[in-house]
Amino acid sequence: MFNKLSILGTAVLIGLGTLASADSLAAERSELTLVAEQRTAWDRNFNPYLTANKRATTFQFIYEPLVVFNALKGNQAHYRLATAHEFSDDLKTIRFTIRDGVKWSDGEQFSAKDVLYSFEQIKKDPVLDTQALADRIESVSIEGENVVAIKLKNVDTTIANKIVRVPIVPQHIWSQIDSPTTFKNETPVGTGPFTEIDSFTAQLYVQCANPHYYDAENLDIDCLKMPQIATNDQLLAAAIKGELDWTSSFIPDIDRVLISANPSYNYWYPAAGSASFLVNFKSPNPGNREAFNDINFRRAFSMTVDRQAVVDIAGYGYWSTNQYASGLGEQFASWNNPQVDAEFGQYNRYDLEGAKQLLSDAGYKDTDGDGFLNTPSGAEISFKVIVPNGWSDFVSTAQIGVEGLQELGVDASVSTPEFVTLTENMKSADFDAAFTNYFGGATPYRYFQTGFHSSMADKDRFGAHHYADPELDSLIDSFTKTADSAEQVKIMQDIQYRIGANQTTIPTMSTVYLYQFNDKRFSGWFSEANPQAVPVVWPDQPERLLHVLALKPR
Amino acid sequence: MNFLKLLLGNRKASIGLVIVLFFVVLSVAAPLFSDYSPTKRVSRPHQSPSAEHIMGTTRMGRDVFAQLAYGGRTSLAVGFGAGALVIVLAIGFGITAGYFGGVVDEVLSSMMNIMLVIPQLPLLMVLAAFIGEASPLVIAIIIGCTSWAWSARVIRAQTMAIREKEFVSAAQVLGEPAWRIILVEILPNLISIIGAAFIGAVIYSIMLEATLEFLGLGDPTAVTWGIMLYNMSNTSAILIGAWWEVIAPCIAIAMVGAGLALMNFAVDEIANPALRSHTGLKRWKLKQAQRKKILEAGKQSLAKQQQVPL
Amino acid sequence: MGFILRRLFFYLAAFMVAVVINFMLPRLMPGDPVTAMLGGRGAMMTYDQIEALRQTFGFVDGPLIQQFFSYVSSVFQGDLGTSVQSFPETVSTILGRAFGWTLFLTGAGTLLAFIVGSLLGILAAWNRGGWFDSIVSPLSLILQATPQLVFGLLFMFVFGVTLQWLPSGYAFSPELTPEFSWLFISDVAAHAILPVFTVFIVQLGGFLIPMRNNMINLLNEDYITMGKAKGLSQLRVMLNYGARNAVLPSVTSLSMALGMVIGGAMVVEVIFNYPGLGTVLYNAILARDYQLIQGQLLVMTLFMLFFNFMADILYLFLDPRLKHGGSA
Amino acid sequence: MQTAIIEANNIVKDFEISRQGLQRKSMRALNDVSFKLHKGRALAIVGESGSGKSTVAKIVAKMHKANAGQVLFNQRDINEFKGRKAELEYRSNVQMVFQDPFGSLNPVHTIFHHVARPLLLHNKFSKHELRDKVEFILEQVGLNPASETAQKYPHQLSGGQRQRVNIARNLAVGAQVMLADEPTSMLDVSIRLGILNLMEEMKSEQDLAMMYITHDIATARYLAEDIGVMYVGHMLEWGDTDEVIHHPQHPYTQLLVSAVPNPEQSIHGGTLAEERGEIPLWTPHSRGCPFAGRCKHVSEQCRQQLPPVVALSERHFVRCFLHS
Repeated sequence: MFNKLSILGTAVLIGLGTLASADSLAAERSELTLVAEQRTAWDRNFNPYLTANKRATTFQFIYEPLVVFNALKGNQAHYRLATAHEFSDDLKTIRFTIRDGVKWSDGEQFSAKDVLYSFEQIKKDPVLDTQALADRIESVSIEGENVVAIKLKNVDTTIANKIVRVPIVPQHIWSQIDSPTTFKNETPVGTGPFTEIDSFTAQLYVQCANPHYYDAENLDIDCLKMPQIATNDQLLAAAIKGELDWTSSFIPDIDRVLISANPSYNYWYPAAGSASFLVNFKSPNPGNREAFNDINFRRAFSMTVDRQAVVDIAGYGYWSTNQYASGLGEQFASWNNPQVDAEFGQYNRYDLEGAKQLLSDAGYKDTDGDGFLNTPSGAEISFKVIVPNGWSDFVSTAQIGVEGLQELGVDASVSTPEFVTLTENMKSADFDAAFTNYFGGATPYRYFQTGFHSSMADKDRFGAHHYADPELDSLIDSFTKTADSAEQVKIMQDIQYRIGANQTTIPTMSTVYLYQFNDKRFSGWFSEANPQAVPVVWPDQPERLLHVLALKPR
Repeated sequence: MNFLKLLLGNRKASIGLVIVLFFVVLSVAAPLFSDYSPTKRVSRPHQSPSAEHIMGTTRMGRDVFAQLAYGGRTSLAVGFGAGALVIVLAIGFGITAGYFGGVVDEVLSSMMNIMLVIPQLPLLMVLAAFIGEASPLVIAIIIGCTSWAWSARVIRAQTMAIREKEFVSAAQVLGEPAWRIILVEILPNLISIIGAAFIGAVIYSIMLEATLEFLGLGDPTAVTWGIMLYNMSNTSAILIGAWWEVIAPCIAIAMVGAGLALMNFAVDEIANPALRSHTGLKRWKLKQAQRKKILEAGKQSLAKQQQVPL
Repeated sequence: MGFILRRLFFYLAAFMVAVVINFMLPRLMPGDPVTAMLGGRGAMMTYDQIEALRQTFGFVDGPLIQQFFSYVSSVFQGDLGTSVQSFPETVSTILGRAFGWTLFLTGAGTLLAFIVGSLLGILAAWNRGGWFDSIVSPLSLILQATPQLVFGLLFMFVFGVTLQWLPSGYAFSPELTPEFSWLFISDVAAHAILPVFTVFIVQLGGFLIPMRNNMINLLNEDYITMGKAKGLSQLRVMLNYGARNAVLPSVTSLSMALGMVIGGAMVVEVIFNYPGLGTVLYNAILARDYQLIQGQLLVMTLFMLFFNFMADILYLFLDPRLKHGGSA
Repeated sequence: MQTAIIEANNIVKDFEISRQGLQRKSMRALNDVSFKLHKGRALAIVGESGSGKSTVAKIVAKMHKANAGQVLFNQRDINEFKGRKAELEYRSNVQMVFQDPFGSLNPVHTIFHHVARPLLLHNKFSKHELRDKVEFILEQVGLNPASETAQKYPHQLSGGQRQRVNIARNLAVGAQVMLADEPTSMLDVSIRLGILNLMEEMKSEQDLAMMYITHDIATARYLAEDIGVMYVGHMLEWGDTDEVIHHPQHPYTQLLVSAVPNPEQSIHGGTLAEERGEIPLWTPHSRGCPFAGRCKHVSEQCRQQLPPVVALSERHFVRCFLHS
């Protein structure tokens, strides 16, 4: 999310003396400078279980995952600590074959017992269960020498993605820790590529290669360097000076501000999830409810959204317009059902006149003379589009959308409640309209499931249109019950049709993964020409391990 | 009121008045000065100043001058509104404490003193954060409700001094009810001090509003000078080189503050003739009160400091 | 000493009010504080997990009054809780780290304002009505009426970004390790120039104007006239007779100003990304780290009270009437 | 002689002077003071500053409340005038002229306001009668031309004119009792006589009962039929003015009278100051005669007990052991 509020503040003129010494060090060993999190000060904390304040280089770089699923390549599995995984025939057990010959960074032998131990950990204390898996796993056991079998409570073919995000920790260390929830793990022991904390201050730390890394031959970088950067503006200033190699932050007008100032910099913004306006079918205000339940109104709403302006202005041209009637988005283009666009695409393109025509044909006119349209029954339409406070790019987007609605003659405005309040209101159907983002992923399943399954309406903001379609629900459910890809595509296309025909959502744009890189010191960067995997440096992107292994010092 | 006459008679005050009036007129009659809506895209993003957009455009392609003019409405309204709320509360607390004295005074004075020692900006930030999406109205109300203590203390002290005057006793002996003594006999005598406190409160409120909104604690869809700064910093206007977006609201805030300060400078001189120049006539009186005055001036400047550092 | 005791009692009362405000604020808010704290992270957590975190962060269930007493007792034991954003770091650790920078920044700015403001005030009073007075005095009032925000942004824009004369962020270069060396100290000084100057310029009028007014009042005293009549040099009369007496009230206001500025200079810290209390509070607010916000407000109140108390004591020395139980 | 309109019996008044924690320190401003006011007569109360003479007036004006003793108005305890209506009734009968002509008029209001308010409050005039009535009263107190004066603000008048406004205010109320607290002390000597004449006029023409508080024996003799001499909160000698001034019996009165060879000389200045001994601070715990410390005739008894009141004649009383 790059809608983080940024403050003014640029980084620093570095003392000339230190700059020189830093350069000479960098010459001796290859240091990759990255910004994987933005904070005001570093705390020495490498506890993988802490959601809030562990250093962002903990996952993947210290704790090697079992498998990395490459979302960009349809969830292709890159095996790491595991060498294979498979579902049982009834889809209720998933088995991981554990790699031989891996050592912990302290030289101890790594084995399936450590994996077992790690899964037992998450059952001990809910705080350790960062992936919320404990309730979904029946049991974990070792079969034979090196196979870990995880028995599930319910069939869920998408669960592997979560399972591989459980940190695999050394039993011989963690069994000694009394309170894993407050342990700071200052000198971590892991199986990942960078386990040695070389230096650590509140403003900078360097994390160097694991002497016992099993995949050392593919690792060409000596150390990771993490300068403390708090704001996007500081990051930009440091980037202009060429101090950073790998970042995933928001930079306004990047061509003008960064690339023109430092040509060795480059960027690639692959498509991520989508974002849409949605209306609340159960709006507490009768007039709004009448309008929102009228497909003509929803279509007219969709036709007033100037998607190109959203992309250009709110998104700095980084986003792309989302004109898929189901809101599918650019990321899932390969799953697209072209029939949906053929039939309903016209309602998802900017067409103010068409929208006006649609509404007047449907009987909307200004009956009370307040300058705004009323419903066919004469009720008043007046609503606020809510967006979380501080998500400034979304606020701009909502403002552009509202501008269109006002052109149409609809009394709409933007409101920016606190995130918590917004989520609460959306879950409890106590709102009129909203602008929200959606999950991306390797398949559109998570997008449809969280956004359109009626059981999710009161669970989070994504499904808060509160429109229930039992057939749609069963279509979505059926996706996890099959492992047959042709059937999966068929299901997805049916889902798209149902949503598109109903105009349940008002698709607006596809967001992007942010990724900038400095070509000067390293080569092998993923890019549009070399689209290996999602190249984001943030810790919730396991593919970054693949990326770091692909980089070569120049 | 002759208060206005006094203002106009002082050169600094007249300059201040003209500056403030300029911004008041600019914002009240904004549609006369700008053809653009402050909330509509009217051009491409970040256009530098030109004949068409004399102060350039924002990231959202909105006209900066239109935002400045329309934003002045809200910013000034918040400033004057919060200032008025401050003064009403300060008068309420100050006169009540000063006139009735005794236990009433002790309770109210403790309230004032406690309000004075709780750091205000952090408190406001926390309040605004907890309330969330603080609209200009909400900001005006929370500023008003947390900033009255200093003025109340000054008004209280002055009330106590006036209460000792014989015309108050005369009114009491005449049988005038307490509310009438307070409103008709005492209040008009406080006008200059209330005027000064009001101007101070307006300056302070405008500064506070801009600060809170800049920090992202306001309603980002509002059009105010503080929100302009917020949007400016949000879109990294400084780094992009869109200096017009930084300068315009900064100058407006600084100018209005300066105008009001000049007005207050005059009010200070009016209230304390010793600061202008004086010959013989009242010197003996001055001298008697001198030691006391200096210590009190110190005390007041302490209280004034409270208002200032933003 | 009755006066001191009475003041101490008052400060205790004020502190308790701050404690109550602190206690009530998150509990008056809609929604549960733990959910609110986690909300922004978008994590989908189970009920058990949230319950467990609630325990970890020290939110106890039970009647409000019981919660209140457990909160008060932990406050008086110096336990301000644990930061959510920087878990498991304690609030006290985080504030401790930031406090020194804030004290340095505001202390330097305020002291400078005190010295320069007092000197200019003396000169203005001496030339009352002259060109110096009629420029400097209104100007300082105008500066005082301009928010730190505006100065901060303008300085940053002009000197930090456009001219690139001075660093405009951090307290020192990230590449340096804090140590007692010329390199480090000069680096810290260079980074402090813009924020300190912002604090200074806004505070200036607060010292200049009272100093000028005090001086003008004093210059009418007979002993000044006498000093002049005795043929003492202007400078001597000005400094020895006038300034020495006029500066006394300013000394006490200096102490109070320090207390206030600790809370007031936070915007400067935010603009220049200075790692002091203001930045900590700002980030805590953005992250809705309620424990940290509360602790911060409490600590700022404490400093305000402390410096007020210092001012009281100074007063006691300056105004002997107070020693004999006059009203405060 | 007719019955008194105001009768004060043994009034005591304490003021708190400081408080430290639970300890309170008080001073006794009035101790066992009695007097009467009659219609058409004036009682002068003389004494140095701090003698409590103003406190006497303030108690009668219900600005302070006595700690003991009682004040009767037409035989009714003034504390019984409670509640808005009763209080207004009392106030419409008992009014006060203040000492400071600068402070007793509100600088922000016109003279018209000052005279009109009592008319509205106590006599319920209609608006159009009001103007005539105000001007009539202003003419009565010699403020001509009245219509012009009414428009003026206090700072546009001289001290003597302001004091006339104060008197006009009393007139407007139509009170039967006028309490005049050193009405001329802050005026230039040259205009005092005019004010005194005006008061004399009102006393006889309006049949007012008057209390004239002063430190100036000469004017007391000029205006008042009765006189009371106060010292440190005690009434030491009182009675017929001529009798008391010509035949002073209390050593303090003798000192006062002897110090005023020249009728224009006030007690404040001149010779008396040199003879002043320590003026005691009287507290509820003080004992004896307050003048004991300065009295030539002091005896041990004087230091132990407060002397009783001795009636020298029907119209002359003194509080001194020399006469018991």
